[in-house]
Amino acid sequence: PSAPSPTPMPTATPTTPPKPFRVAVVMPSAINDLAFSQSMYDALVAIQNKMGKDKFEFAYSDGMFVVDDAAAAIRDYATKGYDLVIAHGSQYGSSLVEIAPDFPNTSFAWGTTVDTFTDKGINNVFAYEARSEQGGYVLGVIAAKLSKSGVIGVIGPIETGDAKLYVDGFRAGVLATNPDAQVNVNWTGSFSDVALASEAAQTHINAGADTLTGTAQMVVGAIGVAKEKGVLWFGTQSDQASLAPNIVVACQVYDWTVVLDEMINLIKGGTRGGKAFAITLANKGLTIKYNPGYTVPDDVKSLASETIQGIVDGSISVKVE
Amino acid sequence: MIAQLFSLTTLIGVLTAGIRLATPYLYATIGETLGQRSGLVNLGVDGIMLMGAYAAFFVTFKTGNLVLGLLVATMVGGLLGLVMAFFSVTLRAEQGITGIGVYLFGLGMSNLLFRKTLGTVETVSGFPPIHIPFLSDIPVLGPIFFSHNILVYGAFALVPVSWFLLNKTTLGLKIRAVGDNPKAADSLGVSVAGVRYFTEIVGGMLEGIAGASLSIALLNVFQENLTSGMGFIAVALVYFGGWRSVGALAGAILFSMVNALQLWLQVIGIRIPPDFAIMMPYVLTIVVLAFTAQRVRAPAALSKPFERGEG
Amino acid sequence: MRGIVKRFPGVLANDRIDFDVRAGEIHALLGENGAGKTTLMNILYGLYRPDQGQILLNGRAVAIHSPADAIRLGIGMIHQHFMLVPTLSVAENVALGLPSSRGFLLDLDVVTRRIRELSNVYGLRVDPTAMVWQLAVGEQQRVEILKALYRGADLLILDEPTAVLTPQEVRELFATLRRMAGEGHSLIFISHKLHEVLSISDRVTVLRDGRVVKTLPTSEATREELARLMVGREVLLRVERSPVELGDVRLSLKDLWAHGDKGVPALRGVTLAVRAGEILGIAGVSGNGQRELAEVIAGLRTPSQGQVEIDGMDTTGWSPERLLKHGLAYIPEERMRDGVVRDFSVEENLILKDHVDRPFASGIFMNFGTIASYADRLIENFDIRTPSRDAPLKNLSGGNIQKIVLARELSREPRVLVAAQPTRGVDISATEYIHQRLIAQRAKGTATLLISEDLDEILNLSDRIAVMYEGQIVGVVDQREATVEQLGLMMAGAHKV
Amino acid sequence: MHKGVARGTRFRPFIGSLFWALTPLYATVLALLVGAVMLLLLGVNPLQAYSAMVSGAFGSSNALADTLVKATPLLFVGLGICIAFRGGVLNIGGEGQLVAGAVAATAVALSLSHWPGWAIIPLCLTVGFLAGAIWGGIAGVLKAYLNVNEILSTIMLNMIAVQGMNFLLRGPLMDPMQVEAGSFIPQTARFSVTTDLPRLVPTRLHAGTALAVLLAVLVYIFLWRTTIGYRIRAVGLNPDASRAAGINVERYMMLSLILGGALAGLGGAVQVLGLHHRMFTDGSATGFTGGAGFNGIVAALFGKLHPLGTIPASILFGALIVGANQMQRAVQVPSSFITALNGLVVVFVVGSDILSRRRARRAVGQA
Ligand SMILES: Nc1ncnc2c1ncn2[C@@H]1O[C@H](COP(=O)(O)OP(=O)(O)OP(=O)(O)O)[C@@H](O)[C@H]1O
Ligand SMILES: Nc1ncnc2c1ncn2[C@@H]1O[C@H](COP(=O)(O)OP(=O)(O)OP(=O)(O)O)[C@@H](O)[C@H]1O
Ligand SMILES: [Mg+2]
Ligand SMILES: [Mg+2]
Repeated sequence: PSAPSPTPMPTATPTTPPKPFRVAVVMPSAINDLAFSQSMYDALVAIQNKMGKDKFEFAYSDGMFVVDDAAAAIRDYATKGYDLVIAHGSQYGSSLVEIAPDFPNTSFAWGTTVDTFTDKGINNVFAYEARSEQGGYVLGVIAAKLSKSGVIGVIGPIETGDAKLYVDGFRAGVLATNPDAQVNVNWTGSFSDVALASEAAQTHINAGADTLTGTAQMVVGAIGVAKEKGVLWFGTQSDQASLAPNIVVACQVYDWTVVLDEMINLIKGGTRGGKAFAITLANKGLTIKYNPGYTVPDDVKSLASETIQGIVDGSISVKVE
Repeated sequence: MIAQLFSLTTLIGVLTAGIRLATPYLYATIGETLGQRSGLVNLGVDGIMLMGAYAAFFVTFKTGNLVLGLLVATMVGGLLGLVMAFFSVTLRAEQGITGIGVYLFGLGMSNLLFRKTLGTVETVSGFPPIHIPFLSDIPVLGPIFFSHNILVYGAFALVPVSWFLLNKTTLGLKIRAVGDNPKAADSLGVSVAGVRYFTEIVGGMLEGIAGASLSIALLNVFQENLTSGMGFIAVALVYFGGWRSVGALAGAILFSMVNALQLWLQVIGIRIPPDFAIMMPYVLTIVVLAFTAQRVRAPAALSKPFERGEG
Repeated sequence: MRGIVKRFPGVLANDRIDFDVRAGEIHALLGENGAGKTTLMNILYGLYRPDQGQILLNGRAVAIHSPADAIRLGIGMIHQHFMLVPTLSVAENVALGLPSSRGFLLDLDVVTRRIRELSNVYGLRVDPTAMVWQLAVGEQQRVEILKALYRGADLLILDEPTAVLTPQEVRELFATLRRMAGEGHSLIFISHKLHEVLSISDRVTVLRDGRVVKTLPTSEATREELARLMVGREVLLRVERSPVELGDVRLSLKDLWAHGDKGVPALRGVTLAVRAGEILGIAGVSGNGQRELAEVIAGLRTPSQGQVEIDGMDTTGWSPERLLKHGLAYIPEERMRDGVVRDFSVEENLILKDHVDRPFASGIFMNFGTIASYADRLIENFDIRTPSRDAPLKNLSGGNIQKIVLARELSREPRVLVAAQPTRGVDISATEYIHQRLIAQRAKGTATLLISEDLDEILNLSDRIAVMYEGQIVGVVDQREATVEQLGLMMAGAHKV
Repeated sequence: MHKGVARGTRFRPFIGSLFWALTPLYATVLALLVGAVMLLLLGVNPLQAYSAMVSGAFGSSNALADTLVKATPLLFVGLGICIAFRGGVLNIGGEGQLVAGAVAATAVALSLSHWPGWAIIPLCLTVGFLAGAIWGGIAGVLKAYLNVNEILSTIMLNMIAVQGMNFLLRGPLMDPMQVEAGSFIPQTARFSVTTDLPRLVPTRLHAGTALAVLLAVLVYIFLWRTTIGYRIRAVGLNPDASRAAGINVERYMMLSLILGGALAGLGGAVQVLGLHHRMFTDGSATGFTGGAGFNGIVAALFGKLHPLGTIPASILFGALIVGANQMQRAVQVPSSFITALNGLVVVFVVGSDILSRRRARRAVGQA
């Protein structure tokens, strides 16, 4: 993305009165993964564009899949006086719980989880999560409607966390719409194994699937197969339409700005943590983005809108196993 | 459910996928086998594959020319092979560490370049499947064996070619001699360094092609750590194959087929935890080797730097 | 060669050596182990770079930086330690590095044919299609000679080529060498066997401690003179064997059968008995089952049939560890492979078999003080030439490495000793010393099975001599009745009449 | 003889050998210079970057502590490598062995959380040690008795360990709170504080580091002062002669893989007890190990396969990783630059080894 590059750590910033709000984020994968980490990076860029570079600065450490390196980064950013340090990975929690108490004047955020450690007497940690099962459900509904064979393939990394929520939601959406449909799930055991994701997609197609979805950065491999074989694709975390403009139907897009805006306001108001946030369909942190290159029949679109409405007003509750 | 496992669809699916998945392993394993036969261990295969994958993708993306992309990947692989050879042969550095260094360099550099030159995940249209008149249309066998792209066939053709090189040519004789007793080869005027440079550069080229086979033939994308450790499996398969091309073929096929099979097991809905399904290719590779391993000896000079006049 | 100087860590291996060879001459190079012979030849062949000095070929100064240079200049070398690739066939070893008649394709059939011709002409029995790792040491030596003959060098260096040949083979080799010399080739011949030097060479150069002691025409030399020049003192060339009272049977082999590495039976029903105080010599051309016999007794090879008994106890199938605890000592034929750890120090090699036993270890801890004084004592007793007990063994000369093996095995006060080629490649004074030790051990009551291809050694040391041919004992003769001619016939397969 | 001359001649070789002993340092500097060119291309001031690197690794007590903490698993794995490589086996299985040790220690720490620290800590460490021993031992048995090459088996066992870990952490060992909250993060509950390894100073530095250093001395004694170590080395250097000398070659090959695995497994246990206080997974081993299973090999080989040499080598590597991460934050280069730079340093340092080796040989030659 042609995003403005993040500001390097200022070495000698002239201390002009309205001090910029400074955020640091530590992320497990790359900022251009078309998935989890990119969704956070894009949100920070969007906020910076909105607030202006003089009012909002951010720094990032990506590719921090090694947890103790991430811990060092979190501690270091806190030491450097960032207003908010985001630990964008559920595996960073145990590090955060040790670091946060040492920096009572710094706010931390941990995602994706609901645990703010208040039970441990810590009150400067926010928690945030994505209710990805919600968008998953909606995409499942659309998929069930569009699939002709009634066989739908799902490709996931390991059956945990965000990926599990999404897959469970998706499956529930399919089955609620077409109880006879068959949802085949394939876990690859890795977030990054593009080749295996691609093979998983082939397997689904050979098993009769005409509609696919999947989560984690490895799915670019699966999308390639979907494109070649002309089967439909549903994405999540980021907008993946650019990869296969003809067959991507819709994507659930994460927009963390909703959550980040709220956190920033709270911090400016003196609250440093203790609150858990979620991006949901209701707060527009999760949106279903249709691919303009693919025409979804109007009846399906309206069913999807009804489903979204139902989830927002609570008449549909998405259950995960 | 079990019946589905033994259906024709599954069989065709597993075999086709096995052949397809085996492609990058074959290139990389045979490349590494060449080097090891001459006494060089290269643990940097994965890094070289990544650089090859990136180079092929970038060139193809910018020019639309697949052959050029493949060529550049080959050259980049050869160049890294040259670097490996310079450190292992000329500087006589510990090969295991050099390889890990090359791996880290390739892993980091391919991603850095990816980020600076492409920025985000893009796609290309890679080598298309070749439709062979008549053959491709045979039921069952057609889809299994004759529905692939040129690089897949290239990988399988490499098996007899490399076997021929090693066993039927004067150069192959030199390679085998240098790997087993460099002193003896040296005493007959064979250039130990020359032979090792050759195998390492050609090996690097093949590893570059292995990467390209991912990024412009099988997956048609590039992403950070695209290989996710395939290069290390390729190294393991050299040992599985007992330093022979045919063994490499057996290993690559076995590993890939079982991998394809475990995906099928999951899709069919056999009730085992996915983690255990995913383990299958790794476990089976060991088990099969345990039951079939003969007394194949590694090249005696493997990983030992050669220096004339040392006691 | 003019003013050649070569230093190794702690050793001045060649000290301003002047050495020349004439066309059509066979020039012998003599010297004790470690005198610097191999080093000098390695310099000539481009394997080592001299620190000083120059090499002149046909009067012209030449730079020999590698064997490739040497080969180009028409120099060939048969190396003391074999330069063979064990995983390749004989033909492949010969073809290695040579241009092929088919360009980049191998022409092994052509090479094989040529090898067969050469073997016939020179009487060097060897199967071109055999894998080298399956060959006995003597056969390997023949391959080395064939390699050099195949390349047809103008100047041929032979570094101890006869160490593992039978008398007949030596005779045939000498005929070959004379013919080559007659054709104008120059030959450098290294051997520790003085009678060979006297019979084959035109001139002799003697080295001692890296320096030339003397160069003289062979016609003016005598055995005693050469020995004195080499060693710097008088040398006993024959050991005295006093009669020893024979004891009980210590080692008994009953109908032993075993497979060789090729998978075919290498031992075919060997039955032998050795008594306390007796040396039983096993003569035979290498490759007739001697190696397998030694390995079966040492517990390194499982017999397919038959029994080994030591002191009346059935030890068939025992582990080497149990056997050595039981009083078996073993001097292996391939000392670098089976006898020593190259990268261990001299001291560590001396305790290879005893390091877990008192007094060298208490519990799992090793007693370095005891080990050090023990090592120093063995170094002195066995006259091992080494910079120190801590020196890496690989830097010692072949003879000294053999002394280390011998020191270790004999100091274990063995009840039964299997000694395979104990003096192969060892110089005359060390040979003399080793022979004395073996005789002394005999006097102490050890039962010794001596395997050797050196008939002089067998005749000098043994009480009885058994001849092996194709895995069988073709006859046993008393030493007093044995003659070289008779043994030679038996070694070629003729049964005792 | 003039006093000055005498002192001078004795002093100069000392300076000389010190100069050559520091070769790895010059190589590192050279690699960093290449890195500087890359930094310039990335539009970053190399001076700023590298000063951040140095202060990140050594600039404060926290920085130093992080460096040592990072070096600790490298040292555990490296010590195991010293034993295995001396025994002639190439153990590439550090990753899997770290994981095995950590998971086993985790299971014990979670199930015996009511035990007092003096009992539970040694127990967890022992269990980690044993689990690593078993994981290494599998490769050992396969090699010794089924002729399966250890490079193949250890690479495969790494993958198998990861999948086993994933299974346990998203199933039986998962934090009950995660299940309750419906967030399904694959991690265990935090262990009881009684299992925490004591901290040495108020930083992240924990007693595991001291344990690793102590072990380095023990491994040294083991390899060079005991009969078992002697046998392992003999088998590694010449299996044929060892067999002829009555050593059970298969058994000692297996033992060296078992001990190599055991030390790595202990390292894994130390990581969870000393640093993370829980086990988690991101699907790969690296998230937990930080690649110590591989970097430990590099550290051991840099340390010339000597347990004591592995100590500074591990610290050098720990510093490099910690410092480079600090640099990444300070100048905001992509983390892939750091990976590439690490690769450069490794290659340059190992390539420079020839200089010190040549030098050493010449020095002996003159003596
Ligand atoms: N590569 C080496 N490194 C160190 N020292 C060596 C090396 N090669 C030979 N030497 C030493 O140089 C000296 C001469 O060795 P050389 O092999 O030339 O002796 P030699 O006369 O051939 O003895 P032998 O009869 O035992 O073969 C010996 O002291 C030996 O230990
Ligand atoms: N320092 C020592 N510590 C322990 N045991 C020793 C030591 N020295 C010798 N021995 C034992 O004593 C035995 C005899 O040793 P030594 O080598 O001195 O005898 P030897 O040379 O055969 O005697 P001789 O020269 O009288 O024939 C050895 O087998 C060894 O086991
Ligand atoms: Mg010699
Ligand atoms: Mg000799």
